[in-house]
Amino acid sequence: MAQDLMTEKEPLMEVRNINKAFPGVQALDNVSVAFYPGEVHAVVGENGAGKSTLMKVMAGAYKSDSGTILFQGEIESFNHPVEAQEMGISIIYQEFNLLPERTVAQNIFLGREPAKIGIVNLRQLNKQAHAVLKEIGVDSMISPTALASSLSVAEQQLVEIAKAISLDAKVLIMDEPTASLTSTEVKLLNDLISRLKTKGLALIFISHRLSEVFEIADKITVLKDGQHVGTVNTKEVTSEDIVYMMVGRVLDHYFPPLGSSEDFGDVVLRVKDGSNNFLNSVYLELRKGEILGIAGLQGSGRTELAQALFGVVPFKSGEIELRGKPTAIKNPFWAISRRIGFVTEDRKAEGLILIQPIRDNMLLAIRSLQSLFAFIHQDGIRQSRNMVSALGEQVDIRVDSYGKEAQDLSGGNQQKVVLSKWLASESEIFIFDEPTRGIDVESKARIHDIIRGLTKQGVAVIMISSELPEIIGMSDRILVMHEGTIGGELPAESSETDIMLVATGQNNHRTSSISVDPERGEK
Amino acid sequence: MTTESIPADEIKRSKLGIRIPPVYYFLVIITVGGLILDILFAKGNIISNPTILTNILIRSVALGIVAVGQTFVMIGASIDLSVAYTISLTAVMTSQLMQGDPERVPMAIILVFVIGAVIGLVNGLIVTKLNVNPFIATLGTGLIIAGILNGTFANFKGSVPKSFRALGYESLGPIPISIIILIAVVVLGWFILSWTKFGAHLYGVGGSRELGRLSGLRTSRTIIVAHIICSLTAVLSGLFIVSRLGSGAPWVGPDGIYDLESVATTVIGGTALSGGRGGVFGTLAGVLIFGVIDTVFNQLGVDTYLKTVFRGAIIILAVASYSFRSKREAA
Amino acid sequence: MTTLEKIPSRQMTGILVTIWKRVKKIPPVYLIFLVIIIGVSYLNPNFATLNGMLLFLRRASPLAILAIGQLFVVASGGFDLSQGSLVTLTVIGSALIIYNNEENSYIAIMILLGIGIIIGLVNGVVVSYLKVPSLIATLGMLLLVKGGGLYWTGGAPKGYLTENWRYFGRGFIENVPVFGRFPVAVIVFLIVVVIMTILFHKTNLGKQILAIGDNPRASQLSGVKVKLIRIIAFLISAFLSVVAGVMIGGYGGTSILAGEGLEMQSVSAVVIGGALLLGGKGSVPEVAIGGLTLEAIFSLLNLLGLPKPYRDAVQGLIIIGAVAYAAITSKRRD
Amino acid sequence: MFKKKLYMVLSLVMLAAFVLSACGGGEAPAEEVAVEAPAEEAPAAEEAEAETEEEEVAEEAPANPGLAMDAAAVAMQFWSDDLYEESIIFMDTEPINPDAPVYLQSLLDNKVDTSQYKMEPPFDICFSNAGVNNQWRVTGYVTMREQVEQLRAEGLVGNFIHVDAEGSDEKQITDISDLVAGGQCDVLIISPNTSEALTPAVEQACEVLPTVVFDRGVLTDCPTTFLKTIGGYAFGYDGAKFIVDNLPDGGNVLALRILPGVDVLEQRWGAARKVFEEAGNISVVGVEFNDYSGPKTKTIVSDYIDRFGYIDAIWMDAGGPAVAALEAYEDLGLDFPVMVGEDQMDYLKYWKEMDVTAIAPTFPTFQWRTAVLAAVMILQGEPVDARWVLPQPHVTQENLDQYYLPDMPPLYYALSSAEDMDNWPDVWKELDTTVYKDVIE
Repeated sequence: MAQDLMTEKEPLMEVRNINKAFPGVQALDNVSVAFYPGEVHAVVGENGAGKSTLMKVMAGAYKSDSGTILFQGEIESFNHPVEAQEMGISIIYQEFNLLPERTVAQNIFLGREPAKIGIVNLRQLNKQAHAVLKEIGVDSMISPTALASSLSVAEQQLVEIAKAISLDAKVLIMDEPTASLTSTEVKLLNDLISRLKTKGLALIFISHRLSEVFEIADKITVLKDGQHVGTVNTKEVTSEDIVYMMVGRVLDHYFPPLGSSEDFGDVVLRVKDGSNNFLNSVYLELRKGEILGIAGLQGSGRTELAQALFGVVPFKSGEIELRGKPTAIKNPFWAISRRIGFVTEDRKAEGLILIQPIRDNMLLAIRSLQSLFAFIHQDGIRQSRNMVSALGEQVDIRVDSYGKEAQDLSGGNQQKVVLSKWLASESEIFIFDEPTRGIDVESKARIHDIIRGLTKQGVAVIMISSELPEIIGMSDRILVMHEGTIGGELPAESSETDIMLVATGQNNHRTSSISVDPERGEK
Repeated sequence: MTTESIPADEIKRSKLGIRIPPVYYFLVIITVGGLILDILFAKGNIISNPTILTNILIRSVALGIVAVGQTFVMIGASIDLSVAYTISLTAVMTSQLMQGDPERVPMAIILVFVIGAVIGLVNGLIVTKLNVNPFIATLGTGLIIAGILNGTFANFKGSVPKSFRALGYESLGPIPISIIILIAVVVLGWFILSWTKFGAHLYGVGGSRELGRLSGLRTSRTIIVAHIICSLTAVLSGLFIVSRLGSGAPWVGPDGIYDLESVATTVIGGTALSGGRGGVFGTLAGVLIFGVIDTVFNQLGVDTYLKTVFRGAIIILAVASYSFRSKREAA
Repeated sequence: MTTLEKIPSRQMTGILVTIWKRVKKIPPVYLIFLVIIIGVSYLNPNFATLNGMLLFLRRASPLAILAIGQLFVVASGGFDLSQGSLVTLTVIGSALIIYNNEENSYIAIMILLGIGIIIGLVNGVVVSYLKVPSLIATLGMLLLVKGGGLYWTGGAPKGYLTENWRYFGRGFIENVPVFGRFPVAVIVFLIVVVIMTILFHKTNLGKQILAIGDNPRASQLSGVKVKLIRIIAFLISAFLSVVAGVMIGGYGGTSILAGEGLEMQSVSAVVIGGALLLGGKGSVPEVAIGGLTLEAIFSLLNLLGLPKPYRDAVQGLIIIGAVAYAAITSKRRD
Repeated sequence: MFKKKLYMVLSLVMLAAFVLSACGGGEAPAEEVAVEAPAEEAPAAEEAEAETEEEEVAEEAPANPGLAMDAAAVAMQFWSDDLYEESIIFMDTEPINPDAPVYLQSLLDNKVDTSQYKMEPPFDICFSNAGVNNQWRVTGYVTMREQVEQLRAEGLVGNFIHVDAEGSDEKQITDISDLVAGGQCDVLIISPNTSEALTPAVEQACEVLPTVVFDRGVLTDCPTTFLKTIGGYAFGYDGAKFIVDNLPDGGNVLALRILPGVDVLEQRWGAARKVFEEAGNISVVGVEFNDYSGPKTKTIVSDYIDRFGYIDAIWMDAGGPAVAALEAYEDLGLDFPVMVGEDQMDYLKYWKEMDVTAIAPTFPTFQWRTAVLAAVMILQGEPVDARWVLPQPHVTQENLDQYYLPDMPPLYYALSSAEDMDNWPDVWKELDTTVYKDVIE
C-alpha cells in the first residue's frame, strides 16, 4: 500500500513523529499523518489503537511527549484546547458537550457571547447563531432559541458542528460521530460532511463502521497499537484490505492450550431472545468447562450483555435458563447467590473498594452472602487468615501484607484481587469483561492461566475482550456482537479478519436462526 | 455575517428570556387552595384584606432576597449554608455600627457589604481552591461566623436610626419599600443570569465544569463570584431584617432557618441541586409558596410547631421530587 | 548513604527510627487527646485525679456516643444532622410520657427508642430510595423532629424527668473498689463502645458500611445490599442519638434546647477521630476518643477563659481544615 | 503547592475573624475590655438618651474589676437610674387598693379614661404572644386561659384569638400586623418578644385598637395600659442583695442569664450588677448565657467550678434551670452556694429538701390573668392605670412553706395566684396548653 500519497495541495495540518505514552502503554508511537483541505479523512483501528489519543493531541487536550504539529505550515504547540480552537481546530467528542438546559444559541457561543460591558446582546446572539445554522444548512430544522435538551441526538451533533463552524474551524475532528445515530440521521450528517468538504475544511473522523467509512471518506488512516500502519486512498482499497491492516499482527503472547471436548459439560446458562434497552434478541448458550469469548466493537453491547447476565441491567424480555431451570436474574446479589461472578471492565470504579484492605476486598462478595451480623471471623481469626492467604496464593498476589489498601497495588495485582473475590464466593459461572486491560505482560499470562485453570475445575467462563488475540487465544467458542445482538458465532481459532468482518457488519456468520432488524440496532 | 430574518416570535420570546417555570402552576394551585380553605374556615380574611396580602409579600422579602443569591450558587452547582449566619452577622453589625445615628448609615451599609463580600470570597475560595465539598465548606464557615458573632456580640449595643427603619416599614405610594427592594433584587438577578456574560458562564460552569474549562471559561472565578453575590444578598436580607427589628440579634438568621429555606425554595423553584439549571423567577415562586402556606396556616390557626413539621416535610419532598428519578446513589 | 552509615550513633538513630515508625502508626487522635488532657490537667489539677477523670468522662460520654452513631452514617458516605433534634425529642418526650410518675420511666425510654428507630428508618429510606442527599434529608428531618417534639409538648417542656430515668446520665454506683463511686454514664459509654466496636469492626455489617461509603457501585456489584446497609447506618445513628439523649437529659434535666448544635459537634468529633467525611474510613474507638477530645478541647477553651461561642468557630475550622487536608492529600495520590 | 493555597485561605479566614472582632469591639481577654468598655459605652449612652425620651440614661458606673466580661455590660437603652430607684421604693410601697386580690393591686395611681372604648359584651380579645416556650410562660398562659374561660362563662368574653410567635421577633411583627388587619379583635393583648424590635408594630396597633401590653415592655407609651409587676430592677436587686448579705467577706459570683436584649432581663442584670459593684468585695467571675437550658447550665457551672475551684454564689436572671445549677454542686460533692432562683416548684422543693441558702425573687405569673382582666375593664369603659404596677413578692426562707406546695408539679410557678379560680388545682397540675379553644362555636 502506498505510504505517501502525492497530492497537489499543501497539507492543512500535519503531525510528525508524535509519541505519547501513558503509564504502561505507548499510546502513540512515532505517528506521522498529513490532513488536506477539502478532504474527508477517516481514522480507523481497533480499540486501544491510539485513534482518540491522536485526535486529542491534535486538539490540544493532550500534550505529546515528542514530535511536532504543523498547522498551515507553521509549527504549533497547544497547551489548552482553547488555543487549538482559536487556531481553527475543533473537536467534537463522543459524549456530547452541550448544556442541556441552555438554548442552541447559548451553547454555540458559550464563552464567546457577543457583549458590551458584560451585557449580552441576546438579539445579536440569536442572529449569529441563526446565521451559523444557515451556513451549514440546518436553519430550518433547528431554532437558535430551542433548548439543547429538546433536540434529538443527531440535531445535537449538528449544533456541535455549527459551534465548530462558528469558531471558524478549518480542521474539524469528530470522534465516532455516527455511533448513536439512526441511518436517516447518518445520511443527514454525511450530507453535511460533504458540503463542509466543498468549503475547504479538513474533516477527520474516527469510525468503527467500515461501510460508512467507504461511503464518505477520501482517505483512510489505519492505526494499530499506537503505530501508523498506513494511509490509503479509499478508492484504491477494499474493506478486507483495511481489516487486514487493522489486525495484521504477530502474536506476542503465549496462551494456555484450549479446552478439549471432554472438558465441556452440560449447558449451565441459556438465554433465548433476551432483550432490554441496549440489547436486542440475544441468544446464548454456555457450557460447563468452556470459555466463551465475546468479541465486538465498542458500543456493540458487550458490556451490556455482561450486565444483563449479572442482573445489573436485567433483560426485560426473553427466557433465561440457569442450570436447566428457567429463571430471571434480577440483581447482582441474586446472581452472586446463584454462583455467578462478574469481573468488571473498570476495576477502580466497579471492582474494588480502593481504600479498604486487600483482605476485605477479597471477602466482600462472600460476606454479602452471609448474614449481616455474622462475625467476620466466624471460624476464628486463624481460619480466615488462612482463607485469605490461600486465595492469595491461588491467584498469585505478591504483597507483603493483605492489610494493604487496594489502591496501593499494581493493575495486575488489583485484577487478581478482584478475581479472588469471586473465587472466595465459589462462583461457577465467571463473566470477565476485559480481564487484562492495562495489565503488564507477565500478569496477563498469569491471569490467562488462572482463567483456563478455572475451566478445568468445571467453571463456565464468559470472556469479553476487545483484544482479538486474547479472544482467539483463549476462547473455545467465539460470539461476535454487533449492534446490540449476537452478530454471529465463530469456532475456536477463527481468524481476526473473520471476527472483524462480523463485528463491522460486513459478513454475518449466523449459526442460529436469529432474525435481526438492522434498523432496531441501538436506540 | 448573514442577517436573514428569524421567526419574529422566537426573537421576542428569547429577548425577554422568560419562560414561565412550571412551579407557578403549583403556586396558583396553592394560592387558590389556600383561599378556599380561608373562606371555608376563617371567614375569608385573606381575600377581603389587602394588608394580609401585603404581609405575605413582606414575610417573603427576607427569604426572597437571600434565595435569589442561593439560586446563583446553586446554578453554579455549589451551595451556601452559611447565609443564615451572614444574615445574623449583618443584623448585629449594622445596629452596632449605626448606634442609632442616621449619619452613620452609609458607612455601616458599606462596611457590612464589604464583610459580606469577604465571606463570599472565602466560601468561594474554599470550595474552588481547596476542593472542599460546598455543603461542608459553608456549614463550616457558618459555624465560624456563628462562633465569632456570639462570642463577640454577647450583648446588643446599638440600634438602627428611625430613618433606616423606613426600609422595613414605610411605603412608596401604596407599595411597601421592602417589596420594591425584593422586586428589584429579583429583576436584577434575572438580568444578571439572562443577559450578562457572567450569567451565561455560570450556567455553563454549573452544567459541566469540564465543558466550561474546554470552552475557555474561568471556572473558579465564576463560582467565587456567585458565592460573593450570594453573601451580598444575605447581607441585604440582614439589612432588611434589622430595619424591621430595630436592632440585630445573633439568632435572627438561624431562627428564620434562612439557610435551609433558601435552598428549599430554590429547589422548589426548579433550580437543580446539581447545577446548570433554574432561575430567579422560579425561586420567587418557591418563596411565595412558602409565604402563602405560612399565611394560610396562620389564618387557620394551625399550631406553629406543626408548621415547622410541615416545613421539614416540604423541604424533603421538594428535593425528593427532583432527585428520586436520578440513577446515581445519594449519600 | 555510606557517609550516613559511618556515623557512630547509627544504632541509636536506628532505634529512634523504629520508635518513630511505631509512633507514626498510632492514630493521631490519641496523641492529640493526650496533649490536650495534659494541658487541661496543668490548668486544673483536679482534672488529673481519678474522680476528676471520671466526672469528665461522664460529661463527655453523650457526645462520644453521638459521634459513634455519626460515624456509622459518615462511614457509609452520608451525614446525620438530625441527631441533635432527636436528643431534644428524647428529653422532652420522655418528660411528657413520664409526667412525674416514676413507673413510666422505662416505658418512656422504650417508646423513645422506638421513635428513634422510626426516624432513622425514614432518614435511610429518604436517602436510599428518594435519593435526597443526606445533608438535606437530615436537615429537613431536624426541622421535622424539632417541630414534632415541640408540637407534642406544646412548646415548652412538660412533666419532669424522674430520678430513675436520670440514673443513666447522672447516677453513680457507690462503693466500687478503687474508684469509690463510679458514674453510670461511663458504664453506658463503655458498653456502647464495646458493642459498636464489635459491630463496626468485627461483623459483615461494618465492613459493608465501609464498602458502600468508599464505592457504592463496586459494592453493589459484589452483592452488597447498598440501600439496606445505608438504612441500617441511619438506624444505628438514630438509636444512639436516643441513648445519648437519655444521658444528656439525665445529666442536666429537661430543656427544649438540650440537643441544640450537637449534630455539628458529633461531625467534628468524627473528623477529629480520623474518619473520612464522605465515607470509607473510620474506627469506633478512635472516634470515641475523638468525642472525648472535642469535649476536652472545650474544657481547655473554658480554662483559658475563652467565651463559649468560640467553640462553634473552633469546630468550623476543624471541619473545613480536615476536609481540605483530605482533599489535598488524596489529590497528591493521583 | 496545595499547602500554600491552604494557608492562603486559612489566613483569609483568620483575617475576616480579626476584622469582625475589631468591629465588635472587644471579645478579647477580660482585662482589656474592662478598661475599654466604659469609654466605648459612652456614645451609646448618649444616643439611647436621644431615643428614649421618658427614660433618663445614667452615666455608666466605673466597672468593677470582677465584672470583666463583655457580656456584663448592660445595653444602655434598657437602663434607667430613676426607674431603678423607683423600683426599690416600690418594693416597700403599700398598694393603693390593698383589699383587692394581689393580681389586681396597683402600686401607682395613674388612671386613664377608657370610656371611648366602651362596648357591649361579649368581647373578642386577640393575644399576640411572644411564645409559650418556657415553663414560666406555660404557667402564665394556662392561668390566663382559665381566666378567659371564667369570663366566657360570665358572658364577657367571646372569641379569644391566640397567635404564638414562637419566640421570633419577625413573626410577631407580622402576627400583630395580621391581627390588626384581620379586624376580628376588639382589643389586642401583646406580650412582646423583645422590646426594641416590637415597638413599631405596637405603635401601629395602638393607632387602631385599644392595646394591653404586659410582661416585657416596648419603647413607647402608646398602649392603653402597660402592666407588669414591679419588674426587672426589683428582681435583680432582690437576688443580688441576698448574695451580698450572705457573703459578708465577699466571694466569687457566677451570673447566669437567659439571653440578651430583653428589657426585663437586662434590667434584672443591670440592677444585680449595680448591687455587686457597690458591695465592692464581690467578684463576678463570669456572666454566661444559658438559653434557659438545664443541661447547658449544669455544664457552665461545672466549667466554672473547674476553673475557679469553687463558686460562692450563683445569681440567675431566670430561675428555671436553678436546680440544674445546684445539681452540679451535688454531683461534685460540694457544699451548695448562695443561690438565687425563682419561684418554680422544683427549685422550692430542692431548696427545702436540701436546705440551701437561697432566695427566689419572682416575676409573678398572675400578671397574665391581670392582662385579660385589664382588657375587659377597658372595653367596659372602666379606668385603668396607664402604667399598672403590680406587687412583686419574693420567696425567702421565712415564707418558703407558704409557697411550696408539695402536690403541685415541678414546673409550676408558685405565684400564679390562681387559688381562687374554678379549676384549681387540677388544671395547674396538668399545665396543658393545648386544650383551649380560641373561637366559640
